[in-house]
Amino acid sequence: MNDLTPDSAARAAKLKGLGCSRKRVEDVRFTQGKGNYVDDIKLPDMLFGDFVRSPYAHARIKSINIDAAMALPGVIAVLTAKDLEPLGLHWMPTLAGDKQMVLADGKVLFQGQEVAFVIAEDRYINADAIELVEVEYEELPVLTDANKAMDADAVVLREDLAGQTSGAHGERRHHNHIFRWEAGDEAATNEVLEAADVVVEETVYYHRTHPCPLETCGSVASMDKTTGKLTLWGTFQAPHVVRTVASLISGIEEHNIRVISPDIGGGFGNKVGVYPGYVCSIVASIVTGRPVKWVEDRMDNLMATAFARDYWMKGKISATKEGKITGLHCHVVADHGAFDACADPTKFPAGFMSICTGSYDIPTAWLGVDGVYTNKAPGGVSYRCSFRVTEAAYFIERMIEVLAIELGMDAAELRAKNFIAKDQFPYESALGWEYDSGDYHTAWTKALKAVGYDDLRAEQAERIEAFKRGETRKLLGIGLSHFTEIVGAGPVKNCDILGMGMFDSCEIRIHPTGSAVARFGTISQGQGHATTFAQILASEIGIAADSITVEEGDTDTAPYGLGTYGSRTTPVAGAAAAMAGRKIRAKAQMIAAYLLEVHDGDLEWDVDRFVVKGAPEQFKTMTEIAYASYNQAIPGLEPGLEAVSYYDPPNMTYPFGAYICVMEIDVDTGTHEIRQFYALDDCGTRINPMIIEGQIHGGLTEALAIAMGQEIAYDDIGNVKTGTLMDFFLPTAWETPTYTTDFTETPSPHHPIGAKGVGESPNVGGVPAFSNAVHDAFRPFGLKQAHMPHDHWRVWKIANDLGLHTQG
Amino acid sequence: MELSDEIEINAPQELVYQALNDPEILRQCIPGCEELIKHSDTELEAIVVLKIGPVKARFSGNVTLDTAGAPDGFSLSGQGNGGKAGHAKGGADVTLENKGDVTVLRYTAKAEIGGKLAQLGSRLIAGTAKRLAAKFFKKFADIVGTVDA
Amino acid sequence: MSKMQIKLTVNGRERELLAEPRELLIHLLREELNLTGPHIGCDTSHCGACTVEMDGKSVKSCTVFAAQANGAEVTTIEGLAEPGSLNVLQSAFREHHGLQCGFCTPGMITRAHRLLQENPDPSEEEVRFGMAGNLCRCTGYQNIVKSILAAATELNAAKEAAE
Amino acid sequence: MIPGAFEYYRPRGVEDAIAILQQHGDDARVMAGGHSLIPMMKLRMADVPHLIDLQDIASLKGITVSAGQVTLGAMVTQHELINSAELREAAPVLRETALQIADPQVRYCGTIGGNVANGDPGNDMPALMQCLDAEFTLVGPNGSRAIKAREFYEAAYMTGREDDEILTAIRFDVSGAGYAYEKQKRKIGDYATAAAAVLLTRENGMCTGASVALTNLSDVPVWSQAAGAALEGTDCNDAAIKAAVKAALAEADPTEDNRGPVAFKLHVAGIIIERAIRTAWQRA
Repeated sequence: MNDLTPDSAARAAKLKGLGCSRKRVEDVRFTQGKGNYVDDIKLPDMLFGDFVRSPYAHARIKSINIDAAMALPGVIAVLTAKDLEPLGLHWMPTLAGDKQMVLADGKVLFQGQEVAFVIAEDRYINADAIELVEVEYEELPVLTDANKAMDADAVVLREDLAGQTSGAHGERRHHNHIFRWEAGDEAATNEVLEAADVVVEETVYYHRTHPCPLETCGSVASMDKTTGKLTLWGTFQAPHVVRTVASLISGIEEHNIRVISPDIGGGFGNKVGVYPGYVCSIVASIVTGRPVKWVEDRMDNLMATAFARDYWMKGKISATKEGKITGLHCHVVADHGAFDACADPTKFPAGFMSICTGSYDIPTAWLGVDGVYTNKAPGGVSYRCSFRVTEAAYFIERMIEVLAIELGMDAAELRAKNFIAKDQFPYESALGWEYDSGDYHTAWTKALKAVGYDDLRAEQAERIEAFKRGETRKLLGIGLSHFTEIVGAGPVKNCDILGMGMFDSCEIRIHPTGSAVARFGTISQGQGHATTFAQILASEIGIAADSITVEEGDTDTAPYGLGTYGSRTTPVAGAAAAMAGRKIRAKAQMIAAYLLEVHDGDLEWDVDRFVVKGAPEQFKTMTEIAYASYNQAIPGLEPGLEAVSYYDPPNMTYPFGAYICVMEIDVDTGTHEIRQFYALDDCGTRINPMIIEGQIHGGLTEALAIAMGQEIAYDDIGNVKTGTLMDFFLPTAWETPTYTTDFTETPSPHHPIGAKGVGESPNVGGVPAFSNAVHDAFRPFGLKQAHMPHDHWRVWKIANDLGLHTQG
Repeated sequence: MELSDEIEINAPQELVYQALNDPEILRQCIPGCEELIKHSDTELEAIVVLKIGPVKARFSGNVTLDTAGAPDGFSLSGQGNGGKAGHAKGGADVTLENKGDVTVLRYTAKAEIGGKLAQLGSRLIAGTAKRLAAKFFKKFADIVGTVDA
Repeated sequence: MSKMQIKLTVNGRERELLAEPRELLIHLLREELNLTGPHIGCDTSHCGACTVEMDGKSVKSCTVFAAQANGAEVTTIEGLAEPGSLNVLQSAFREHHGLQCGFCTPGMITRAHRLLQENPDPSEEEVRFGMAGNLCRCTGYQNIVKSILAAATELNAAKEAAE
Repeated sequence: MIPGAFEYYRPRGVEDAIAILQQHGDDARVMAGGHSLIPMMKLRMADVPHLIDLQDIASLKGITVSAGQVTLGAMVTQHELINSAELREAAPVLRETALQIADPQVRYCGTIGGNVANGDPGNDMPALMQCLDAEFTLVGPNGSRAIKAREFYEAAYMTGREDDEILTAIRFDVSGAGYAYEKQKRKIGDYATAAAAVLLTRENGMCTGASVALTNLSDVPVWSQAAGAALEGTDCNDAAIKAAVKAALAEADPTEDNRGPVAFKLHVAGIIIERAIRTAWQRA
């Protein structure tokens, strides 16, 4: 139906396009329990597969006896590496150019490693059978300390790499070395550091943690032997990449593989990688001719699927006496676990760690990263951050703080003094990035004012005095963080995953009656794509968002795309939506011109219609145009109204933000209370403010968890000490504070609608804000650096080491 | 995990030392010990059932004795496998000091626990190990002391 | 092991089936009765994604044996509203953006339903404490709390109007 | 996570349950709320071939307050403890403690009997029961016997209950004492890093009765007679509190775990005990 409302603004509001806090279309299903997640999939005759896992972190496998398991009624098969070897599937390539055992081949390298795959009629029989598989191990020395991995006498972990002096990313300098990756100019940086008025040196450790989405990983493989077609449902953040990888390693032609990501119960990076479970479910289905489901339990998920972080970052930062930063030197020892299965663009084995100059104009810098093997699970995914950006942000935001201490300057002032100025954009960083846009000073000033920064500092000073007088045992910490993200991977010229350029795609089909379906190469894990993509399109093509169906996740119908992670969806697929929309509009303009009997150039776009310039009563709405495209023969034009766009972004986008956390810390118990958290985000053009706010809340809560207690901890012999949610810290509503959100809006100059991506900013900016608050509380007593997570005992230990318990 | 303690045993050092090498006495003293087979003077094989509340694990393992310090002390090391519950490895140094009719036994023990027990039961392991060790030496002192008496 | 006859009322409907005693209630609901609203998140009763109502209590159905539920009255998310409609809580979660990936949502809403039965006019603090058995990884809870408080207000207004 | 198979029993009387225990010995276990046992079974740490569900035994239910005594059936849930009006009157410390156990869902299932009988040093009710000087009723093949909470706990999971006995009821005297249960934990659903139960009687500004007990600071709950003695006869001044804390800590013997090292736990325990004493004294 044509909307005859004459007022453009009123018509625009009805579209629910850009800027509208549109309610989510997904929620009607989800609130009724009608989501369709992997474990909800049930196929006739479906079998269940699960793993026998290693209790040892490092051991040789002397024998595997499956007889007792096979004797259990209902057990169909037990696969070991020996069974996969003839198929060439006992090892698989990782996203990082390494290879990984699918099933333990001769030895195990981390606790929880997949040793055998049991296939049974149901999961109860399966669980019983797993207990019956007898594996004889011979213990080997365990290496869990990344800083000792390259010691001369360190135990050899990867015997399969014996004698290989180079890997996917160049030279290997030791049997446990994976790669050295560098950016910037080390010699120049060293010169600057030597000549500087002030240099501080600090080791900043960003501990090992895990994305831990509430839904674990899983897959259902169904091989139809009559058609030769494999259908694979799974928790895939990048379904097309999975299809390509599955084709490459199985030899099944790509058109014969259909990968479907159904609803995904949170991803946060955990569901980017390819896991042995996926491979084994496929093999099992091929072997048995029946559908096979594999779903992890929580311990499996925390022990064996992709971890995040585990970066030992040794930094030096130099400045003039006045506080102008002159140089930054950073060397990282990156603990990659037993296999390098990082999910990064191929040319970036340390992700975008080289954004570690942050929001600051640092003229000279160097970054070197050494990846090493240890007896821990493989992975190294971007847990709600774009490829190591959270490590980079945490590093620089800690270095700024220690520099401020050294200089005796206020840390807020030191930041302001060194921000890249608005007129410096586009800004070329010393480590090689071109920041597209930013206005850091405006955001920072707004943030400081919003929290009453000067008053907070005054209150803190009073508190310290009161503490010294013995009137209180609580300290006040003011945690500052100004971060710059680098998202939207990425330009095909330098970003690829397994050779696939990191473009993304949108295909739109307008129906004759003026509604539409749009398909994307991405996949939502809760970000609300079905809602927001329709909003972008609504603004571009003048069809109400409510009339646009968005589909993702089925490789048989969706155009090829690289998936959803690293905050790339809006910058890349969102841009593809806008560009596809513009193609639609261009054709629509021709159709309207034909219908109105004017030249194309005589028309102008007005929200949902083309209007004859100077004759506002003459117009054709998109509804009319859509109908005409199907029922009128228009000379020179094909019927129909469809468009596809594959968008290769010219640059990354650089969202930024200013976060301030005010925290009360009980010196005696190590407990804390977050009194205030203010988060200002600038993600460029805002598509759906409600969803943006929701993303910020969620990301901040993950940041809270990471900073204040969440870790994957190992003991000396490689036992995972945090394998259940009793010990792996996920905060509840009770531990989570209320956040205040705010924004500035600096559109990206190169993105079609100026949007930059926001989902990961709160994790990137939040972690330093929380951590800096802890540090700041103890700063007056001499604390420079303390490692996360800041759980009760570690905070207590800070106080104890500073002698704050002796006076109490 | 490290444990250490000392206990006075109402028997002369020689007897205490002998008892420490007597599989039958050891079997009686080791909490949950179902079997203890002596393969040689220094090699033993044991099956021990460890029960912590609802958790029951049957460990089978080997113990090697180092008798070089006899009769003033000795060392032992061993490892055991408890199946799905996990595995353990450890050792102990025992010294005996003769105080007339009484012998002072001092021990320091080290243990590494792996697998599910370590992952899920870590908060209970140290306490339990301490109790089990205490139980062992109490029983040992009782038996050896009684023998003497 | 032998199966046993299990009889229970689920979402108002009497169901009778054979199950192993050890079968977990969550599996009975999801696998036998195709009620896939409640989910398994943590397996150890920490996350609450499997929350259902059993005999007037919010329970974590991954930590209840089917055998224990024999004779019980169970309500899942699927039974909270008339088919094809959203109840006040479900609407409030949508209205206030109280969910993202939707995985925790059925357990969250089922728990909130019971919370409001027992405390129809809770404070924010009471909501946070009363919902502390349900984990959410996406939302940071702020909008969940807002949704529940809004639902309480609406339910109370409706009750007042009816009186 | 899938538990091993078991035979399931739901007896209607205590005697029936005991008969099953006798028949299967070590292979049988009773289950109350199941929230300690079921996760262990799912993790395949616990293997229970014969599982006896106590939910149908009517005699194990109910809260009675009469003649100055509180009697709790073993199957009374934490949720019921929290919501009982008469209990809130007679022993408000139970509500205060129960609210700090696990989370709402678990409290609907978790029972007082399971909590005290399990013998897990992380459970909160054992220390409180010692603090209250409660008495547990154990019923076995040879009838019923009573045992003091203060004598019940031997080691982690090892208690004075024989394998063929069932803890059926808990009894303690109503007291008007000032009370507190103070607990530090990492998050909702966690066991205590340190927790303390304190009851103080105040007459004419002086402490005439004191009871102090600790949770998760040893492999058993710790009732510190010395701590109580340090407070009795004083006006709970700073020195007395300091002495009581010192006495209680002398009996604590925590072990290192993910919650932190021993020194930290002892330090926090000291703070928690002091807070509990001050709160209890204020309420006395």
